[in-house]
Amino acid sequence: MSKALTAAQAPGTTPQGGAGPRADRNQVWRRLRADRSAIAALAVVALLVLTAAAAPLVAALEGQDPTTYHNALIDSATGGVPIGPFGGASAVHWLGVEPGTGRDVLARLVYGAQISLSVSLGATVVQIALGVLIGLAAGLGNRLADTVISRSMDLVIAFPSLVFAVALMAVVPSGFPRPLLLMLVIGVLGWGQTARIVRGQVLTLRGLDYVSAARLAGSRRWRVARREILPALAAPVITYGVLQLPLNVAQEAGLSFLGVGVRPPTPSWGQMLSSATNWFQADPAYVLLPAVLLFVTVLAFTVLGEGVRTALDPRAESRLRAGIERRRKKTDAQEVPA
Amino acid sequence: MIRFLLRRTVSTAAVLLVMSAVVYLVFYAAPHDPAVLVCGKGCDGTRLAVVRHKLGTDLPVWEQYGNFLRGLVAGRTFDSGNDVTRCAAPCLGYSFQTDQPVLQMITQRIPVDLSLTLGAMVIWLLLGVGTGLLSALRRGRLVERALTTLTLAGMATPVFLVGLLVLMLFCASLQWMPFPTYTAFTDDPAQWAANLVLPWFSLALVISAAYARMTRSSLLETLAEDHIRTNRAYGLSERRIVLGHALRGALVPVLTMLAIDVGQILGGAMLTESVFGFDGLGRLLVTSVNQIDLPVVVGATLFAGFFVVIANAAADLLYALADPRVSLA
Amino acid sequence: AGGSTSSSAPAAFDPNACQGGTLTVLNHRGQGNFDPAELYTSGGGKVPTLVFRTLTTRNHTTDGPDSAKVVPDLATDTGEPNQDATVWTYHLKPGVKFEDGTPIRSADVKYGLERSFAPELPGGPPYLRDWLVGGEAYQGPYKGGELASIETPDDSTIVFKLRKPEGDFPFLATATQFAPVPKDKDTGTAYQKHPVSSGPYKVVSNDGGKSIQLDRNPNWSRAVDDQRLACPDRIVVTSGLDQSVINQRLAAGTGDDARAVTTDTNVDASVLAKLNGDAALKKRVVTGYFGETQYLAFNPKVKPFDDARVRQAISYAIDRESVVNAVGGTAVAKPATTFLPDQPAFGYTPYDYFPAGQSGDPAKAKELLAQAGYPNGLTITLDHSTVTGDGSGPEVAAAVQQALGKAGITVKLEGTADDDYQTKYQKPATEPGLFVASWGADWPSGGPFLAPIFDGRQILADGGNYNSAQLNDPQVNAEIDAANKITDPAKAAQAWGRLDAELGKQAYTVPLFHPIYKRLYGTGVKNAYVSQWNGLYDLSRISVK
Amino acid sequence: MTDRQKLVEVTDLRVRFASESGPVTAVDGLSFGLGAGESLGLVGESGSGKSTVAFTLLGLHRGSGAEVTGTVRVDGTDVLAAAENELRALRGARAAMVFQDPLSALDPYWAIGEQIAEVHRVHTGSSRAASRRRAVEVLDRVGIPDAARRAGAHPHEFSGGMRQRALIAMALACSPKLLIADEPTTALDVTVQAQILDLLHDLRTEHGMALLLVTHDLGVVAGNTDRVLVMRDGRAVERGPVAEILGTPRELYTRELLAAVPRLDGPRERPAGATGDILLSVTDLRRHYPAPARRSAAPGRRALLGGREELRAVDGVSLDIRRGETLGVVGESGSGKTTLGRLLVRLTQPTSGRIRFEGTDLAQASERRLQPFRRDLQMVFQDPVASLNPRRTIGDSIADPLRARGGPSGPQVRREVGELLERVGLRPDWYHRYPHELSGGQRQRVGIARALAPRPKLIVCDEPVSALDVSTQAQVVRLLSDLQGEFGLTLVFIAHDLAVVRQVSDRVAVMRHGKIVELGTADDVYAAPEHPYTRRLLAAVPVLDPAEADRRRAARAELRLPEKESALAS
Ligand SMILES: Nc1ncnc2c1ncn2[C@@H]1O[C@H](COP(=O)(O)OP(=O)(O)OP(=O)(O)O)[C@@H](O)[C@H]1O
Ligand SMILES: Nc1ncnc2c1ncn2[C@@H]1O[C@H](COP(=O)(O)OP(=O)(O)OP(=O)(O)O)[C@@H](O)[C@H]1O
Ligand SMILES: [Mg+2]
Ligand SMILES: [Mg+2]
Repeated sequence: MSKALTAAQAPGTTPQGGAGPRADRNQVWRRLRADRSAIAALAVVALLVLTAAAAPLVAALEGQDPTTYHNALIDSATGGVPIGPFGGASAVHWLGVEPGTGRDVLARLVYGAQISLSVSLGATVVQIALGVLIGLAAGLGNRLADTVISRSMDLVIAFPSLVFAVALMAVVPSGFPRPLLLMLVIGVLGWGQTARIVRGQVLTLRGLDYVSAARLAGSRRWRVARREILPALAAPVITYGVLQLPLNVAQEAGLSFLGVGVRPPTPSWGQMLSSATNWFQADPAYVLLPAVLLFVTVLAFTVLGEGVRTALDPRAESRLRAGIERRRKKTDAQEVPA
Repeated sequence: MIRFLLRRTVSTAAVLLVMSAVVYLVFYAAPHDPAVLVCGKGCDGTRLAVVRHKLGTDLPVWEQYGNFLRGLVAGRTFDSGNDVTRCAAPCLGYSFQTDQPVLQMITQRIPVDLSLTLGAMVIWLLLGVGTGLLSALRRGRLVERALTTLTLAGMATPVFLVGLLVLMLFCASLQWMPFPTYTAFTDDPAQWAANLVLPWFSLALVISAAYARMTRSSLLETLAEDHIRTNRAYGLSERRIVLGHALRGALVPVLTMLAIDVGQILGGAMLTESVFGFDGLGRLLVTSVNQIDLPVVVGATLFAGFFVVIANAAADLLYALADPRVSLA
Repeated sequence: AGGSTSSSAPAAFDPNACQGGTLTVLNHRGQGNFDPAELYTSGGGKVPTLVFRTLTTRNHTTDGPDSAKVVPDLATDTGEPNQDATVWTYHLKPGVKFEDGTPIRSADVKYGLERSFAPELPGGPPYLRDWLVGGEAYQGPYKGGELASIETPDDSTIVFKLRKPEGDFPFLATATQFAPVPKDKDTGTAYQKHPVSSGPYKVVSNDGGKSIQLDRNPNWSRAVDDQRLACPDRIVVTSGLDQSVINQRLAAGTGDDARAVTTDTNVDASVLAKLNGDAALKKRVVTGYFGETQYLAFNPKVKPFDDARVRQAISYAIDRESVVNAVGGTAVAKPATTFLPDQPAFGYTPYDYFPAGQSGDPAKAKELLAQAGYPNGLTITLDHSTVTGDGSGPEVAAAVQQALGKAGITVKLEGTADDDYQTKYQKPATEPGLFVASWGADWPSGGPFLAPIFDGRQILADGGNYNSAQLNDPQVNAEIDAANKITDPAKAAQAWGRLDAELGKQAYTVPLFHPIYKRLYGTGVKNAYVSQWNGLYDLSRISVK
Repeated sequence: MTDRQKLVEVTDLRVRFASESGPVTAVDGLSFGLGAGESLGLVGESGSGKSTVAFTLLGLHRGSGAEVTGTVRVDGTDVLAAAENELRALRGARAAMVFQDPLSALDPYWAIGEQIAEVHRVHTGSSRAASRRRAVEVLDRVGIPDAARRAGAHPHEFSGGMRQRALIAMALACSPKLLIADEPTTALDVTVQAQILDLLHDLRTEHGMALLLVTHDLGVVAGNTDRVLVMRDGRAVERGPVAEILGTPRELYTRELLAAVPRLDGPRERPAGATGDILLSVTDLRRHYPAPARRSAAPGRRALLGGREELRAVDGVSLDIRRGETLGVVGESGSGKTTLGRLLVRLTQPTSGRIRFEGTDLAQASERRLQPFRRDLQMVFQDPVASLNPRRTIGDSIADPLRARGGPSGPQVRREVGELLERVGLRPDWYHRYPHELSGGQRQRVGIARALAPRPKLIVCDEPVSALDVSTQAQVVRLLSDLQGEFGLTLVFIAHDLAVVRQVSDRVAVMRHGKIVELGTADDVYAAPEHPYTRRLLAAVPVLDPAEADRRRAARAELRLPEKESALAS
């Protein structure tokens, strides 16, 4: 794979290629702090997470809960459209009520954030954990193991996961908590891409001298993986994970649309969005609210992800200024997925 | 090259084999009995047994799977009352719930997904790569911001929502165009395109953001390469450097992503198809999963997987073509 | 055949000048299998009745209460019963032909019926197997030879011998199983791709029931069919469309959509909201009723539903307003307290034994629960389907959950994908204790509404069971038998109404609502009036010219 | 200004970069000039600001956030003030630059001829065909055989030397007045380096180009420049005619620099060959790789079947290593030195052959069976940066073998590591330092300490000094030989620098194409090389005496003539 090049490299250069830049936490944090948009995004994410965590508080502040029906607030004759402008928004129901039921929209949004964020975060964690473990196994295992695992990556990537999720939902006993199930299903069906990235990285890292040195030192394989390889994976994995997150939010929505999302009366953004599809014209506010929230979430995570990636990689911005830059060593191991 | 193709064929076959087995297992494990549904009201035990036999669900799962595999290589015959249906060699099975050979059901739907994918691909590439290019080179300009926001909004909004939104906007409210109904390209190319414009855009909008980001980071990476420095040192204009030298290298990773996306959408864009009422593989898959029409589920899953695997192989091939350093091994 | 001058039909409609054009049907669900043996439709179906003529049919020609009546179709009358209604004789009209011009004989009708017994062609209604002598064991013409209890003494006469008296036989004879099938054209399961038409249209293409194209059958004429007008030259059925899209397309009515209708999608809020301000649009909405009840079903074999007080408590606690709102409001659903639909043909007898008012009576419910030994409330599971918009889905379940919660009943919801859900509750072994169900009329009569649900002899152990209470009360069974004997629909209706009112006291079900059909049709559609049989405008009478 | 204006005039140049740890002054008040046709060598240790100067001459610092003051005038263009298009007209046309790394400096996606033609077309506006002809012409001029055909090849199909030639051809395309070469040969091995330098020399004498040669290798400037400017910390330390600077340097710094350069005729660290029993013996050792998957080493290797052929990195090596000796391994890049080294310590599994270590055959041993031998066989890696985990403290890395050995407790390990650090000349309390806090030489010492930690019997040193400055290089070499005496080590010393190998080795093996072409005592091999390849290697070593350099160049020209073809292809 990677071969130490003969040419002299000046001391003091940052290590490149698979080794990645040193991810010194303080340094990363400092760079991140300098990135104003990333900080703003971080603030938004924090706000979202806080709001979700404090959902009961927010609802209590408004004096509402997400499940009580308010039949008086909707017009039954016209299909259950909230009475009043902007989805029936009022001093009592700040963001209006849900068409068809009259449940409080704000309460449902904040409670929904709990589900949507935890499912997508959890699923991302599952994806990353599985992806890293499996990718490591493929990258460090022998030829046979690598082949078998790589093919299963193909398999997982090739599977029409949404439908498979639908089928899987039917198999799992009903007592199983739904959000956890959603998290697992999205996670278990989505590790392929991460594993592929990790495998490529591991193959590069494996050839690095310091990994060889650890082997020479007599360290066992697992120890080598843990101490030498795993830390170097942090940057690409964190970066990828942050980018994966919004996709998982959308996945949850897709599953709701297909009827296998969270169970009623539990709200989630996906559930709200999929039930909102019939209310475009009659009650645009009901569509707009979760959509905007989802957009803000995705935007925040995307910007944050971009920021983290830049912060983890000191070259990213300075490399733009391609003018004077030290000769870089490139490990020529850009993995072609086989 | 030949070796590459051979190896790929073998591994594709293996992947698909495992895939079909997994589908059989999952559906077998699920607590449902399609026979009861097919049989309808007031179905007694003996009738149910006959229906089960007809559906082939009376056999143990490995036998069902074995029959399926045998059918793939040797073809099968199905008893349909007073008729015997012969399903020739690559026999993906027979859907008794719709009384159609699975292969035929699938091949009928492929043009839909093909049309959907190809058009959408062109748009998302233009939109995504264009946005990425702008955001790498003209960061902060108005156009760039607008496009980036648009693609991000697209990514943040589930496709079923985007689809319905454009339908309501362009077809219902503004009435700029009729509601799309799928018309085969061979019937009327103009109609085909007109009907597909909205699905194309909805799908493309949802996907472009990823391309924008990929293009951007890849372009920045390439622009930092030493050979770009050479270009600068030799007095080439920035335009020439970007379009002539940087973009090509930058698009190589985009290619891999493209392959997976194209493969996946070819295998069925179920949400988009649902919203626009197009009968593609995705809808076939959803319907058959809901109806527990196992032969169709297996067949459609296999095709979906097949497209991804093939697209991946194609990507590697293109990769080798695009990058002179890479040779197929 | 003059048709009625219904309020919703434009005054200028002239049946003699209505022919031509293409009618588009925009649907959500697919038509499904198009084999007359496998279809399960009421009154000959909406689309099938265009292709299959049956011995009798629903009255197509009017929209009043008369439209819930049976009229002869291929036969000369609605059937001649013997004394105790166990033998029914029909004569075919002269001059009726298949699409290929061959005359329709009584043997073709018999063969069509025999096919429906073949397990290879499942899906049809169960009545024939139950009613005809030897029906339960007969395996269809492919394996079982002929069925002796259907006799064809000559080419135009057909005689049915029943095991027991069935006054409703003329109603059953509207089912597509009574459509003639020429034996030499039968291709088994493949027949559905091109069934031989006896009606005004023939099948030109049929993609697994998803999109169907029907063209005029040259061998059909109004001279031998007084029920159908068959105005359009062509009918195209497109299904698989999103329901809100269907409504938007019909409302916008651009291009071909002007000449479009839907047979399965109610108007939604976006249309309802516009109706008051838009008279032209309002005119294009028709309202009808199909005999159908959405209800909560109890399985008394499961605790605590064995206790009538618990069932009653739940009946008291129910909030019908929330349920109705959840399915689309008062425009499309009417709160129900009786199991029988609120139409005279069914024998509707009003009652409300556990008055819950508009939004439930939690106090009374709590009281009953306390009596039953649950002073602190209890936790139960409610099963429902995961399909939204069809009345058994999560939105109804959640509304029930919310209402029962007020009475101290904690409801856990258990959603199952639609088909799995049906499989689950239709099998006594897997039947949940409480679930959302619905029952629709096979024909407008109390018999097919009450018997499958309460007749102890119709408990089916292997699946397809609808007697969810698994009630096997000899007295109820006897009353069902007695009512079945009555051949006068009016008298029969009274008997069924009585039975329903009696059964209601047991609280084996909690009726939730009766659906209302509110359908939009395109601007270019004429003569769209509603039948009380199936609550919908009749495709065989509509004109697009 | 005088009437005869200088081609390059730099006055009081100052370049400052903003970096995370405050501003860095890379160039600090430098002034120099260069007349038409003259040549100037810019030398100095790494980080002294040489490249920065070279880049500023073409205005390439623009957009990098550098703060530049002073004046830079190149062929009448005020580089610091010129407009973008004015600069573009200068770059490549009148002043061209040759970069250090020939692989990455060329666009991998474009055919080489096309890249050169593009530059020509951009500056001359000639037709496509004319530019292409010019490209072939200059490729031919720099000695690419069959240039017309090879112009269509992509960079990866060229060997390193050929790529460097292609870059020079690109520079020649518009017949510039000034050629700036920034370390044009660092990435190449000696034989190719000599060829390139000879080529530059020829071009200069033929075309009268001015040459600015940037390098840290003093030997390189000797034969190729008229004058030398020695830099340190962005300032000029000393300047003057090349013979003067290299012969009689005035400044201490320059003298140190010169003293550290290993010489073929310098003193040997190990005067007498040590003898002992055979410690490690390999027989017919082979390591094949399944074809060059991505980079085919030689042109035309992309066969239809995707390269069925194998790459024989080590192709039948038999060798005995005696206890206590130092075996030097030399050879050009890609000849299989590293692979052989990794085979010896069994980091790589041989395709076939035997590796007997103290009587046990380790060739096909499993990782578990190897475990007890691991501590005996150690390796010092070529690249001090890549061989240390940037995320772990150096103490941790050194402690690894101690911990794996089991037994010693935490404080004990700590103490042992401290001793080792001290032994290699580092401070024992640096245990908690991270690699990035050390200089290159220090890192290499850490690598040596780690190799020493388990008290091995054999250490394979894979180019342990080629990444280092000459001065650091000398320190490390001395350290190794000290340690060898102290611990009774056996060393395998891999390098492409013949002078260094000669300095430290008892015996020397010369490798080429995976085989050992010559093996003998250091004295024999250097004094009386038998194999023609060894002779060529020796002839290519740059020398510090300009006169001698000229002589050697002439000798090389003769030696090369009959072998021109094959040398280029390698
Ligand atoms: N883009 C940059 N940003 C920050 N500092 C830089 C940049 N480029 C160079 N430097 C710093 O300027 C100093 C001089 O660098 P330069 O590349 O000119 O050295 P050099 O003499 O060419 O060294 P080498 O022999 O290693 O190539 C170094 O300290 C380096 O770290
Ligand atoms: N893991 C590998 N896979 C494929 N080819 C390899 C591998 N390692 C080395 N090679 C190839 O084997 C040949 C010998 O490589 P090696 O690194 O041993 O050479 P070297 O003499 O050490 O060269 P250098 O002086 O550049 O370090 C080269 O052509 C190299 O590309
Ligand atoms: Mg430099
Ligand atoms: Mg090497």
